[in-house]
Amino acid sequence: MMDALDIFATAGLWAAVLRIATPLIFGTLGALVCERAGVLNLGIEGIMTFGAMVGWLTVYHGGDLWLGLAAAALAGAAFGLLHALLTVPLGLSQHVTGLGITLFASSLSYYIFRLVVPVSGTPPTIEPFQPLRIPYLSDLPFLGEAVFAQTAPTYVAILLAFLIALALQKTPLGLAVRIVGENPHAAEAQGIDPIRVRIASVVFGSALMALGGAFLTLAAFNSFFPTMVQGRGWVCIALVVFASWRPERALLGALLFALFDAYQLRLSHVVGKAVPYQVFLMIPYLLSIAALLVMARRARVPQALMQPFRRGER
Amino acid sequence: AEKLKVAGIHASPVENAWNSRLHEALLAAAKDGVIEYTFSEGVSGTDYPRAMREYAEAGNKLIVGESYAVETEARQVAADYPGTAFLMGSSGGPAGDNFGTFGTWNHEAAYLAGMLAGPMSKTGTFGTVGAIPIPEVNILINAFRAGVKETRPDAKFLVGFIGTFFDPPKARESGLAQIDAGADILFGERIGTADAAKEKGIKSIGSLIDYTPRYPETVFANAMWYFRPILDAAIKDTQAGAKTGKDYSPFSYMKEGGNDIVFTESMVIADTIPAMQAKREAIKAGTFTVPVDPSEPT
Amino acid sequence: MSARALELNGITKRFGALVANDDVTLTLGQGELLALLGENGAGKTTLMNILFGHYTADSGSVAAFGRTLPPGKPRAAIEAGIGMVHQHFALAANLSVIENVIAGTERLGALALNKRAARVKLAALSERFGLTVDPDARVGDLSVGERQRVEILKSLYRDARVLILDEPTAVLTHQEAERLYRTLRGMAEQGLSIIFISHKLHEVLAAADRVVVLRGGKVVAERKAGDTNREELAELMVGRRVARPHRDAQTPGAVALKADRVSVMSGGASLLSDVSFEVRAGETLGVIGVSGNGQSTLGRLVSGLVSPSSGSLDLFGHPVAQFSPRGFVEMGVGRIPEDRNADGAIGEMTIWENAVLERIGEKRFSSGGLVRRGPARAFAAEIIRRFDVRGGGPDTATRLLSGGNMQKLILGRNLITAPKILVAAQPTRGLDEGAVAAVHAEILAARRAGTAVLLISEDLDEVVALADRVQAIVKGRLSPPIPVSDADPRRLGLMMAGAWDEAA
Amino acid sequence: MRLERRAHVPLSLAIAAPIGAVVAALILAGLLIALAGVPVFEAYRRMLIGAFGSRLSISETLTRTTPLILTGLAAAVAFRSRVWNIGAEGQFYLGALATAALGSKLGLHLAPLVEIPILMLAGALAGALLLLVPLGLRLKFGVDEVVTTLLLNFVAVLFVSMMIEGPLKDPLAFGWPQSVPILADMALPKLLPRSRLHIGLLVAIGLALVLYFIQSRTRFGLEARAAGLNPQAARFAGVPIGSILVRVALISGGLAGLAGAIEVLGVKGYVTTDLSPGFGYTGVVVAMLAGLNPIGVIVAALFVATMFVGADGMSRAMGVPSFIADVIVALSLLTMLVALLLANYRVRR
Ligand SMILES: Nc1ncnc2c1ncn2[C@@H]1O[C@H](COP(=O)(O)OP(=O)(O)OP(=O)(O)O)[C@@H](O)[C@H]1O
Ligand SMILES: Nc1ncnc2c1ncn2[C@@H]1O[C@H](COP(=O)(O)OP(=O)(O)OP(=O)(O)O)[C@@H](O)[C@H]1O
Ligand SMILES: [Mg+2]
Ligand SMILES: [Mg+2]
Repeated sequence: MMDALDIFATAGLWAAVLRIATPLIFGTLGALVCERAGVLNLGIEGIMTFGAMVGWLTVYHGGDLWLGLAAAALAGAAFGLLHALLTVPLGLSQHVTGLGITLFASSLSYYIFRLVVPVSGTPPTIEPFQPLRIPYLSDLPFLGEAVFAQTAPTYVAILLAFLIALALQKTPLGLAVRIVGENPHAAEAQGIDPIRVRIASVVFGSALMALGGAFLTLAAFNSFFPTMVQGRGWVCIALVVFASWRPERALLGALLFALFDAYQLRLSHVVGKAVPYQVFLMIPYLLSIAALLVMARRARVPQALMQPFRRGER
Repeated sequence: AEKLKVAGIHASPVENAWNSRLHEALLAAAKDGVIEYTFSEGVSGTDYPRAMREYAEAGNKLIVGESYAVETEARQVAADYPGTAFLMGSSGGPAGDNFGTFGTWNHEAAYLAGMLAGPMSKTGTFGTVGAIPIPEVNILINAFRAGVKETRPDAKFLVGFIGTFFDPPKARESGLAQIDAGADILFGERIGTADAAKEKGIKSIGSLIDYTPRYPETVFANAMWYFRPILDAAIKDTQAGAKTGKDYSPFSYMKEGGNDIVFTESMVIADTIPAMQAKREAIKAGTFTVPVDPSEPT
Repeated sequence: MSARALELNGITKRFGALVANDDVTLTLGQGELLALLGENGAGKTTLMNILFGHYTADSGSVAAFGRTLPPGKPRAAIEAGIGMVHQHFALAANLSVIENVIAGTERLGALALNKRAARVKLAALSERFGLTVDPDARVGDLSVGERQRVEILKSLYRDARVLILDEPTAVLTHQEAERLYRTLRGMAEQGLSIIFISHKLHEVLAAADRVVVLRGGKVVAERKAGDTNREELAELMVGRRVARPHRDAQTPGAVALKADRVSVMSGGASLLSDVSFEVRAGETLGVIGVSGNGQSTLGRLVSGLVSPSSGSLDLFGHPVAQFSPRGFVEMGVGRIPEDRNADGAIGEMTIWENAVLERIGEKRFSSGGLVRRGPARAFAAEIIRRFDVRGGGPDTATRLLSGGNMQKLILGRNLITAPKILVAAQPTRGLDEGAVAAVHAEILAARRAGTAVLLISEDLDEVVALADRVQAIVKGRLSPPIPVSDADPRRLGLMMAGAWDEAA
Repeated sequence: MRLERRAHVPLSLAIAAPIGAVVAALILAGLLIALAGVPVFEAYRRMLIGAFGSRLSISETLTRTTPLILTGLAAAVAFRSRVWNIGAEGQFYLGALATAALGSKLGLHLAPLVEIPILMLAGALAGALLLLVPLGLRLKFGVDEVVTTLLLNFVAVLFVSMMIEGPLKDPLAFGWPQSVPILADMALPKLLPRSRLHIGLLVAIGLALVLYFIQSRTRFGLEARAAGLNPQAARFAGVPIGSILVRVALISGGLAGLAGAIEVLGVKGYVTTDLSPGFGYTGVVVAMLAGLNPIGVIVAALFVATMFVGADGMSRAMGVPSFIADVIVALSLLTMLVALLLANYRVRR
């Protein structure tokens, strides 16, 4: 039998980490993009659920897996648009609207799923994404199995983290998003329309969230069922904070969280129940709160987060 | 005879393996013209007692479901509606005249599956993924282990509990974790386990339902559980006006047709089949009793 | 006349029932330096916001260099060569200078920001107009003057040919202001057309080519800077000759308020250092200073909101042990906060609630934890009557009051109880001349009744009119007092610049 | 398009807006019901029956209303002072756990008349303490409480899970993760025999009235409102913001904790991790629907409970997926938010 430390030497652990992290990476990046533009999107849990449902349904009805992802992204974008319209031009309180969107999107996805998929004895399944073998890399001794035996969306998620980090720092659009999140009045004075930028960011971010959900039904598993997102959306909200609103750190945070989860699953085989598994699951939340504590002092929070911008009002 | 009005209340969606066994048996009974069946699913603990009361008030004579999460309240409801029979999957015992219970006893089939599995493993390590360490789950896993031990005395076992009844991705992750830890045969008390086995190209065993059609290359045996005998017994008692406040679990026994093994001959080691079949007959004949061990496997 | 840079035609803008701009027509010639004048609330900022596209006018049109601008599109204004420096800075504190400058200047679809080229251009502009600032500094770390420069650079960077500055000197020292006007002059000579807004008439007369006066949203006059004077402009702004009341000589009584070497620290920064002063009953001490030098902190200190980190503050000869707003109110300190919207009143609450909030602990307004609404309403009604608060009764939401009336409410709730000490911070900020006269009369009446008044104000005329003695606050330090009879503009200017010895 | 705040909201609009919102939500949900191939009006009729058609349904609706009033009040009280307590769910669970632990055979063993109030207080205290953490972080370090209260929900539920699988696990529950049960005589008296309806409902309604009185008549109510509306001005006026907000948090967290306590004492008897079908989150919905008014909270809680129980019954009767109940509540919230905005603002161009 191995001991608690040997677990880290198994390639399976690291493969699991990447797999568990993927929906979190998508979701966290999505929430992060919204928040960098100044909009808190607590609709994430519902949007992920809806994405999981739509993505799965598309494939179940004969669609290609990539089409399933696209459909999920589109559905996420639609809910993002709803959240954005309510919170940006109308300026409704972001957290309450977000909770409403979560309630709405998740109950609606269960409802639609039940209407469209007839009740059957066992959950209907689809053929999910298979691990994508990358020439040479996948044949590497340890790394091949640990890192390069993932499904395509996992690679996409990791790539996205870096792309979004680059885009935020290095492109005019990214700068526009940041300035809107810091001070929409400053943005407006520079000829940037804060309302449009916010709406676009929320729509884009929500599409990413939905991709995170779709990963659950199209890659991590092969069927949809109610409550399957299991609070992952809230974890993402925590991770954004933990990452101090930086995409590359969001990636790191998601991986760290996944490591806790994957390790915890394996640890129980080794040491039994010495440490309650709940402790591991709590750590990411507590770490995020601790991170907030440090962050609040440094004022790295997007300054206009949760502040509605109404044109011509002061 | 007049059709009996029966309601099913499923705490999980009816896709959940366990619920699907009840659901299918009830649907079949309805198709046979014995009962009239209505149901609701995904009923949370908070809503469950209300659903029971509603169905009782709507004139259902037999209400089938599960009281695991609402043992106290469910018995209270039954006491409030003496004219309705309740047949509940439960870890506790029956109560009053009208609160009957049953356990999910497919441990006999699991024992047989274990016998087939024993020699198939290269590593000698067997994983099991369970929901929560409650007696029914424990009995099942322990019976499987006992079956393995019979053909593979040096076997090592891993066990994972996912802490919930329906979270296939989590069951899958747990299965993968066990494979990482050396298991090359998985006993999947929970749906999702076989997905892990399939992904890693090892073999697995299903429980409750027949997983082989879904995972033809992976699942070589299933410890089937059939609800129909229990249901039929309860229907008979209800129609006869007899006391239904009793334990219907014995109708899960193999000799009653309540559980059995289903396996794919081409996937197992041929020499092991005769011994297993002999054991099966012994169980049916009552000459061999599969040990019932409700303690938490470690 | 030179070619037209801007033409505003028949601009009308309403906010609810209020007409902020009423059929305003205005032109700006190329290379011209135009001053826009008007009392607070005259609609100057609104007009500029319409011009820049922040607000959409209800009617009227804006044309730049002969081309009509689409309404409500700042981007179009920017593209037409208009740059605006806002009354309240529009900067993102967490971004760097260069990021603030180049945001929105490049195509949003572009794949990369061209920071290197931007840096070169910014350096050239800084050089040419003498506006130096570190392009990589975080804006939040800059001083007010530096932020002002960033604001101007933002416009210049976009090749603005028309520059609008809304009260650019409000936060600058006299020297900084003079430097700014020199820069603006230079810019105008290089062909830029400039509109600036200011309340400081001497600046206007010195810097502008032409002056346009707005009153009640209408253009009421237009003058060449050389053809007018302060008195005329003041009268044009208010619409009538306003006589401010005069202070009578009076012998002060005992020391009511005394600060002895008080320092206030916050987050490692020293906001006040070694501040000493005293105010006697029946006397007014004026504290002048440019904003950002600690006036706010001083006001907050004597309002019981912040406590000293060293030194002591005596009220009626006893050092204050516990600094709390209610404690100060109970000891008879009336407090007029400088920012009436932020500190003075809660818009969503009724007038009576605002009237009694700071003394809700008194027996007459609450007992046993319950609010006594009757007496509270009566108190509010009394304030409304005696201080002529117009626009509603005790149960009206306070936000519905105009700024001046809100100020009267705040003044009233302090003066109606005959305070022994009155702390008045910028008491007439945001008031029209009529209201200013009324407030001055009330403050003088309180002094006459034996109240010790601490007047903190940026308005030199106000200080000269009300105070017996004057001290200046500069970088958190207080100058020695001088009698107001010795205060002439030059001397006050030197004091405010920190040159106390020269002023003495 | 621009929104401009109305100086006065006409009474007719103030009444019409919420009604319009509910109607709009029902119409939208009607489309979804129609998708299920079910006659919409019949479905709504069934929903009404499901909620009010029998002694059972009325008692069930009111049973469901009880915790929602309390969590609704918890949100309303906090939101009115701009304390964004999204953590009622976690506070609910801690309240429930404290009550179950102290009320069980491991606990106090006092006379029921003495112990039941103590148990309620203990539940309230547990909830209150949980909210004090994020509030303290906000007051001391300026950490925004929206995210911290949200995150603490998960910590709280995991903690409860840990306890009921650990030291507080019921040894007689056949391995099921549930807490030790309260002693039988600690159960709250029923309001109706043969039903789940218990006197907790009266406690909740009573507290709503008390809270209404506190908010509208007391000095604390006035100061708490001032602190919420404009903390800076309130501080200038000498309102001790810190201690006021601490008291607000104690009340808010306490109410949410009490909701958990009452659910244990009145209905369930022990704690599981599915004790609450999102009562804490739904409390936010209730509070918003009520416009943060305590009396309104009673009505809004009744409305939400009606929708849940009614739609649940309707789904059984008509074969519409039961998830429609949540859909209707969510739609009501969203339409209500918009309606309230439109009542307070005027749309211009
Ligand atoms: N967004 C707005 N909503 C409602 N009223 C407004 C708005 N903006 C300005 N006002 C009102 O319009 C009037 C003109 O305001 P404006 O800011 O243009 O005055 P101003 O001349 O710039 O004054 P100041 O010298 O104080 O800057 C004021 O009464 C002001 O309260
Ligand atoms: N909490 C603080 N921490 C650090 N610096 C501060 C703090 N508060 C104020 N300052 C700085 O200290 C100086 C004096 O502040 P204070 O607010 O008293 O000045 P002021 O004259 O009222 O200025 P203003 O009119 O701009 O508010 C300013 O430069 C201000 O930016
Ligand atoms: Mg202005
Ligand atoms: Mg200040």
